[in-house]
Amino acid sequence: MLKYIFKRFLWSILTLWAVITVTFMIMHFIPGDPFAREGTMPEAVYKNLNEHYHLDQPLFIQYTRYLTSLIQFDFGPSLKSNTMTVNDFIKQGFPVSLHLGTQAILLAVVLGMILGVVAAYNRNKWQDYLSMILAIVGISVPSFIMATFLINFFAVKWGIFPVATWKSWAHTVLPTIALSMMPMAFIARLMRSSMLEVLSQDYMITAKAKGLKGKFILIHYAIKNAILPVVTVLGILTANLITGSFIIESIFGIPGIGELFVKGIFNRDYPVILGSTVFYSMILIFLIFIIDIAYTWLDPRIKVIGENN
Amino acid sequence: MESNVHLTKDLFVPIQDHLKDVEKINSPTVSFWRDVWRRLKENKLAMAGLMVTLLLLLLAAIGPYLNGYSYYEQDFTQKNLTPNAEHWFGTDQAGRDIFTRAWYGARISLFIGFMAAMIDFIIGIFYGGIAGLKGGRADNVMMRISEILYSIPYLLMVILIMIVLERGIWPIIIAMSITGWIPMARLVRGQVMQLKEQDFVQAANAMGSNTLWVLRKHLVPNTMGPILVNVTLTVPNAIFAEATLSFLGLGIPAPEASWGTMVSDALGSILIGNFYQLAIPAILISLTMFAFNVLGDGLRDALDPKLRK
Amino acid sequence: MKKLLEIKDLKVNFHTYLGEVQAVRGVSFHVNQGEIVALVGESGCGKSVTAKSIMKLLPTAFSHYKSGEILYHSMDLLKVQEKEMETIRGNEISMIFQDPMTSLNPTSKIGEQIIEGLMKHKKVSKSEAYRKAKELLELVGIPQPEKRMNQYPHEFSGGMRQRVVIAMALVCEPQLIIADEPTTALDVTIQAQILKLIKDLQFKLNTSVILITHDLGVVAEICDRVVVMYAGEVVESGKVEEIFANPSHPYTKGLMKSVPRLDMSRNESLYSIVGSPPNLLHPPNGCAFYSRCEYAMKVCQKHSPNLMEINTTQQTACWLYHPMANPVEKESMGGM
Amino acid sequence: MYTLIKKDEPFISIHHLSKYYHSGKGRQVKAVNNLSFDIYPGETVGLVGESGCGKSTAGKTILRLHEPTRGEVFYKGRNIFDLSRKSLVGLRKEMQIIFQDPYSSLNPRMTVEDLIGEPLDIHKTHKGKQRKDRIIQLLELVGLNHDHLNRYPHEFSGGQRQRIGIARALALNPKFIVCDEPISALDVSIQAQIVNLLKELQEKLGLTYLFIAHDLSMVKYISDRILVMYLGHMVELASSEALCNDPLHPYSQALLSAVPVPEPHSKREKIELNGEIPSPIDPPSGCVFRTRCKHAASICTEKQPEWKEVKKGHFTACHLYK
Amino acid sequence: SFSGKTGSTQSGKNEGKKVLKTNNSSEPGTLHPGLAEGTHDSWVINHIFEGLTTRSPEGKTVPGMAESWESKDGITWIFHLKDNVKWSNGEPVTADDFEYAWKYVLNPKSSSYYAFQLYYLKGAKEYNSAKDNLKALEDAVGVKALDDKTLKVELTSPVPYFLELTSFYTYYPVNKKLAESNPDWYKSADHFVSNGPFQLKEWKHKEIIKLAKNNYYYEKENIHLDEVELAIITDSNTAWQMYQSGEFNLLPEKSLPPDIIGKLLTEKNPEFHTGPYLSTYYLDVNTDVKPFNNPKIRQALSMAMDRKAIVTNIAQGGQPPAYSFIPPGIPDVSGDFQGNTGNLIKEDLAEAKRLLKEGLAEEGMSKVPSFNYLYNTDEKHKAIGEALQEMWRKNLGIEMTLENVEQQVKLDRQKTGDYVISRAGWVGDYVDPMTFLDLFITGASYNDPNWSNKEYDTLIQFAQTATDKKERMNALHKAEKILVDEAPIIPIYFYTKPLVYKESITGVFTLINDEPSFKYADIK
Ligand SMILES: Nc1ncnc2c1ncn2[C@@H]1O[C@H](COP(=O)(O)OP(=O)(O)OP(=O)(O)O)[C@@H](O)[C@H]1O
Ligand SMILES: Nc1ncnc2c1ncn2[C@@H]1O[C@H](COP(=O)(O)OP(=O)(O)OP(=O)(O)O)[C@@H](O)[C@H]1O
Ligand SMILES: [Mg+2]
Ligand SMILES: [Mg+2]
Repeated sequence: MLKYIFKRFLWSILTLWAVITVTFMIMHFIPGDPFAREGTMPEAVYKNLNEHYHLDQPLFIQYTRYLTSLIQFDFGPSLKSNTMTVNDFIKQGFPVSLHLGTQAILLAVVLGMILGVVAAYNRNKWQDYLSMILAIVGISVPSFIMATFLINFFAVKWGIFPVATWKSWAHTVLPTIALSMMPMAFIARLMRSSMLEVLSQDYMITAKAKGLKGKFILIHYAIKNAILPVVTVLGILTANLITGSFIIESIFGIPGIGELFVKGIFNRDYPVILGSTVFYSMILIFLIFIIDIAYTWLDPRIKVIGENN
Repeated sequence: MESNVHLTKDLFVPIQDHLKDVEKINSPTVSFWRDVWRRLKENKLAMAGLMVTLLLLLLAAIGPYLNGYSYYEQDFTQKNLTPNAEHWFGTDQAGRDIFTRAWYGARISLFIGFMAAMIDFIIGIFYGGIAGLKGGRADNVMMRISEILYSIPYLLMVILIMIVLERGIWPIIIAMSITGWIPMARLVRGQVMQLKEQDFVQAANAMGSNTLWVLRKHLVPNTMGPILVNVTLTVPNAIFAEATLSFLGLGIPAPEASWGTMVSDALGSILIGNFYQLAIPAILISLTMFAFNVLGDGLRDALDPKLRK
Repeated sequence: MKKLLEIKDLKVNFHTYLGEVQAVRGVSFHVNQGEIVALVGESGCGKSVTAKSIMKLLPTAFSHYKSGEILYHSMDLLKVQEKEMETIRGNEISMIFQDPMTSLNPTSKIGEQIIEGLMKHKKVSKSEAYRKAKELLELVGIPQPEKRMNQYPHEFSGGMRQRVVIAMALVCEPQLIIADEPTTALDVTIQAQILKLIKDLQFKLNTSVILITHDLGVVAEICDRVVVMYAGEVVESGKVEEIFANPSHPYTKGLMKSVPRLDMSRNESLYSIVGSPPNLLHPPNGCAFYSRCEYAMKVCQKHSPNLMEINTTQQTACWLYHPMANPVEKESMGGM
Repeated sequence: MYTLIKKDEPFISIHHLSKYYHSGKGRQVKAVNNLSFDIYPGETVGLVGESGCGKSTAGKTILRLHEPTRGEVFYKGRNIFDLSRKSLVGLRKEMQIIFQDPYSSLNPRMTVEDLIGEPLDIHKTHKGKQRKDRIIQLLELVGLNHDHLNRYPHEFSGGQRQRIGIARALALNPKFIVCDEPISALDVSIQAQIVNLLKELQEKLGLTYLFIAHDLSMVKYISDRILVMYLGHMVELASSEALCNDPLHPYSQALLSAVPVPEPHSKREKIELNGEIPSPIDPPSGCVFRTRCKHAASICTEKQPEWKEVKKGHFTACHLYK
Repeated sequence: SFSGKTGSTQSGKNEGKKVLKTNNSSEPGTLHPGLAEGTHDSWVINHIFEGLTTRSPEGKTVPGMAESWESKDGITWIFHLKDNVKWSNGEPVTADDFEYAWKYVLNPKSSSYYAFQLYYLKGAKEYNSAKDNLKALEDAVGVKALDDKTLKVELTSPVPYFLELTSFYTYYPVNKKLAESNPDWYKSADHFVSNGPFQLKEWKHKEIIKLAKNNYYYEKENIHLDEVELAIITDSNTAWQMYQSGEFNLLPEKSLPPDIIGKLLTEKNPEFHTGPYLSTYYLDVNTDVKPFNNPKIRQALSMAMDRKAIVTNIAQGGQPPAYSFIPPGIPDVSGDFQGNTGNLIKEDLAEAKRLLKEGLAEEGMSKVPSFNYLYNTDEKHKAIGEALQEMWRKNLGIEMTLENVEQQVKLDRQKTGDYVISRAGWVGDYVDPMTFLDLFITGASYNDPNWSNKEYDTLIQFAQTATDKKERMNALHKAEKILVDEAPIIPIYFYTKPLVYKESITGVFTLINDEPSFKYADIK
């Protein structure tokens, strides 16, 4: 087990390194200068800025410099803020995104599973169609449209929830809904197909043949087994949700980290781009690891966790 | 069972030559795809999806010519008209006919969708096919590479690529394919790994076939089913992703319109009551997503080997 | 002997996208108390469907009982409500499935799977149930039952799992066990162990068993009576000795002769039945075996034969045994 | 053709063949261990053993569908594992295989014509009309006809499919065919069709078979000699008469007695085997069968029994026989 | 429900407090006046700091921290600070604080963007570009505290608008004692000290900035607001919806969707206010690209568009169409500079066609080849681009494609001349035509069209040093005419400064080149 964790850790480091390298290269390849401004900018000022952020140095030096500071968990300064470093951005924004993302993923999992189970249990009946229509609507509407609609009706027209910002729990409701639609729909569909798969298994008939009650079979046999594929996708879904969504956060004025890399790119704020990417990858890798462990715990068949798929 | 049929002695005469027809198959021959089609036809929702898809394709082809307006011509005296007899879907802020623009946009959106799916498909088949077929170390290395790419936030990759490539329809398609092929490759790999162990592939080996032959004759045709499903689901995802890019201002260059740019242009229109300007492209996107998704789901069910036999 | 179960003219159809599959087309047979009845026939002839019908385990969405009665202690199970059926399943009638690899819940411990039924039906305490489960596992020959109960199915070999499944079926001491090809997935040496086990249990507990198989060797070894099915119908039934000594239906006969015996010489040619069974989507009007039968007569093509008594215990559905049939035919057949 | 080969010279000679699979975590599945035997022209060698004992692996490795871990297989005096890719392709024409599962061994997307035509296409031996004629000829050989050319595998019954598989294997006029449990997936009434067909073809075409099965009665019926395997090891090899009437190895004895005979209440004495088959990942030390063997002694734990000829043409590996 | 409560705070009075709630759109990069570099920084900074001078609601430069000043030659200046000016922690504002702040900006290690705003000072540029010998160069910079209340400033040459510059944020003072003891003082609200009408109370990053009235401010009796809240909502649709639901009571232009501005303007909404803005929306034409090197072609383009249509249908903020380059609001010798200029451009289709034909003939071409129109990604810029594309296509038969890039890329490409026609905009740094016209002297770094005209250069040079106001303005008018006639740039419209606030709010004023100020605002 320890050896396995160590191996996984090494591989994670390698992945991170590759991610950094790829991002670093592309990032410096894109046109645009972080310090370009309208109007006159004297050479001296421009030089001072570049020097200050070490952008005047050869790319390779910048690269190694970045890697060294990263080892000390220092994501570097932001080129656009004299106040906050990338670490600060993450430290302040992540709890918010984490809160929102966790709520969204919980909502998505609970609703998605219910829809999926209902649909599978009533295959080809109206409940199935209704659930799947709901699920498909969920993934059919782009999140920015969904968010605009939610605000327009629930906040502006009917005044049930506040429009935006991040103050009280009521403020989290609309963004949570907007954010969870897509994963909810995804989970619902996944759950449906995996339920159908499980329902067709022999052990379901065995259970029935034992005279067990329908509800008992549903929980102990069907859901318990059907949940496994859902768990496998949970890692990447959660990573995506808790690292924030640019669109949702900017529409709802939420101070999370979702906008970090998008804004970072638009501003050519190199350390922010790299920092948020590395952070995302770290979260992703970590979560996938957690999920793997959870999986071995949920599915007794996967005893040896030494094997990667 | 006939207990009171009229039996006569002459019925009890032995016949012999009927045995030579014993290997005859009477039912008409059904190829795999015809079988799938028959099953698909049973699925009302999927058929509705297919109909909508075809209708969308048809309108994309002829829609822009139907009412005599062009997608780019502006007429400020006719701006922000609600749907009427002249302008069936109304006009936009610049007085352009939304009906014409919507179907012109359909072309672009659908083109992007299909092309992205196509590219994912081609790369996915090759990458996944080779990884699955070679197995062992090559597979390991290839999967690790895809894992690394997958650890980079999708949006980051897309935006970076978009910026490097400047604007246009192809850059969008390429940007979306840059990591879009990975799920496809994984799917193909899984399928190939499974098929590789099948006896008919081993039989082909025993006949002395080479890798290319196995790939062409056995692996590709047999992975087509799940791949087709995946393609059906990739098309709407690409359309969707394009809409997101438009929201970030990285969509198709004006005045060409895609549904994505139409939606993002009209996001503000909801505020001044021109609801239809947002609703029309939003509904078209959702409808497409919906149609493709139910069609994909239907195909998946129709292709499900468990329901066959 | 008392009839424990009697099936009368059972017809079961499946709705498929291709049309109605007539899986079971008028099956009648009975099981006496304490008797092992073999249900034999080739793949797809409706053995499992018949068995599942008794337990009412067919998927309700696309199967339906066209006609018939399943009398258990003279109660028609087809008319019993699902709620009541739950008290019969696993308790009075239980089932052993064909594939030990897939008929256990992979994410539940073996022990739990065994006691679930017991706790539901017999209202015993958990510790009591565990004690009973332990006893049973010992009975079916699983060493270290205490340790084994805490393991998951994947930690068991195929033979072990089949024993677990048998233990599960026995846990409520049912009156009737339906064993659907319990040994097909197992090796001969393991099969021998399992068969012995079933025989012993039936002997000890006086349970009735319906044993589904297509291995005539298995039938000969442990069964009392045989019901031969072909294309959704019963074509012959009788005592084991009778059927093996004197098969009456051409299909049964062919079946008997197509199996090589260990004492057979290499130069003897094997008998083989030509062709393959009919498609149950469009079953033929006449005798289902007509197209493969050497003795076919005109009547066979048009009319389906009823079961006819050959003697008090043996019945067959073949026109050759109709009084109008030429007795010479029968003779030549016997001599084959 | 086959008359050129001398009857008493081995047609295929297998020497110390072993095949281990890697199964993650550096573990090995010892599927086949030290297999050595000869196959003579025109004969049928039966290979029996319980599920997972390495029968298929042996069969496939002999055809070099798998690369062996150790050992050689000589065909026409040459070790087939030394052959170049090119000469291997040539070899494929002469050695073929028929699979157990008639469902998975035929590509469901191909018509019968393409299925049987596949070997012809790969080796480009027949084209156009010639190809079609050859396919029809093969179909008729296995009791099917040209009506079936354009049909797909799923339209056929198991027995018919298996015959398509046989026709495909015969397409290139092979001399040697590995039959990997060609009948186990079939119904009893259909099994005889296939066995009869195989026997008939052997006579007609002078084929040599390695016939794998776990049904001893069928193996005995079709084989000249029988090789019994247990957990990757050879345990006994003898003529089928000798093996069935006078099995030497305790495992063979148990196996024989476990075969159910279709004779009601036969008073045959059964040798009961206890326990389960051990895993080929860590097989028992010494004699692999000792964990289930009544006669197991301390030597069985310590030493692997030697492969020896106990009677003329009757080999076994057991410490009971000195 | 929740929003019901927020709805009740519409008037902006919270528990009797007067709170102005508005949106700053994006997180300030800094609140250090010397490091600030844009409106998202300066809007806040302008309310919490004050320079030597400040500007009255009428736009006049009036005493701020300084009580009086004198300069004989326009090169050396002496400022006398007011007695009662204090930092928000009660310490007095001293001349040292100014000297320290300005030198901090110029220190190359501070890497301040706007350091060049101080280049008028003697020795400033040298210090800012230095690599070593920093101490000596620092001492040589022309700013010195003579005593606590007297500041001496030396310039390189007389600058007519220098006094106005001292009200600009780069010239704001910084509390030296604090800054030296705590270099991170400006990074959070905890230790933040300022000298303006308000002080920083709370700074929740990317969420909200709260200002409170500064009780040490010398004019505190005229400051009526208790608090100012500047939220950070990027999306203007959202911001508007929050305004509607009462979560904001004032919104500047940036937080208003263009469609909303148009709507409010046309319905004459009483909450809607607009005024002139010292800024022009125009196009850069790359004069190095054939056939746009030919002035006739450029003129044709300029004549063949409908500026009114663009303004009323797209810009929608009541902007005046620009028929000249310099926006209104700059005083001339008498009257308004733009008013005196009048229309330099006449939209005339026939003439445009003629000019195009001639121009093409001169260049030996038969048709304008298809080219790209470059703009930075924005809904409005896009709509204007589309309109121009249509107008030129219809009127002149010119094929143009639109290319949108991000601001950073657009600027870069304009600098390197990698464009044909590009949209541009310029906000005057100070209220003088020069801030617009000196952009286009030969070789100037913001001369993106890369246009060069000797006469123009001479006129500007003359105006830069002319002391006679009349002659100077004359020269500037002439120069503007040359610029517009030659059309390396094509003006489209003059910006306005739309603003909405609830009717309960009074006293908000907007300077012509600045964001709205609520220094004197009040809530009824
Ligand atoms: N769920 C189902 N849907 C449709 N048809 C079915 C279903 N289950 C069984 N059938 C059909 O009913 C017929 C009888 O099937 P059944 O499973 O009873 O056969 P069997 O005798 O048990 O065969 P085997 O020996 O292969 O188990 C078959 O033709 C089969 O195709
Ligand atoms: N590709 C493989 N990788 C790893 N292990 C394998 C592989 N193929 C077979 N094995 C293992 O090798 C052993 C022998 O397998 P093989 O298929 O040869 O057995 P068999 O005797 O043919 O069994 P059956 O009667 O079930 O066909 C088994 O334990 C099996 O699990
Ligand atoms: Mg069955
Ligand atoms: Mg095998």
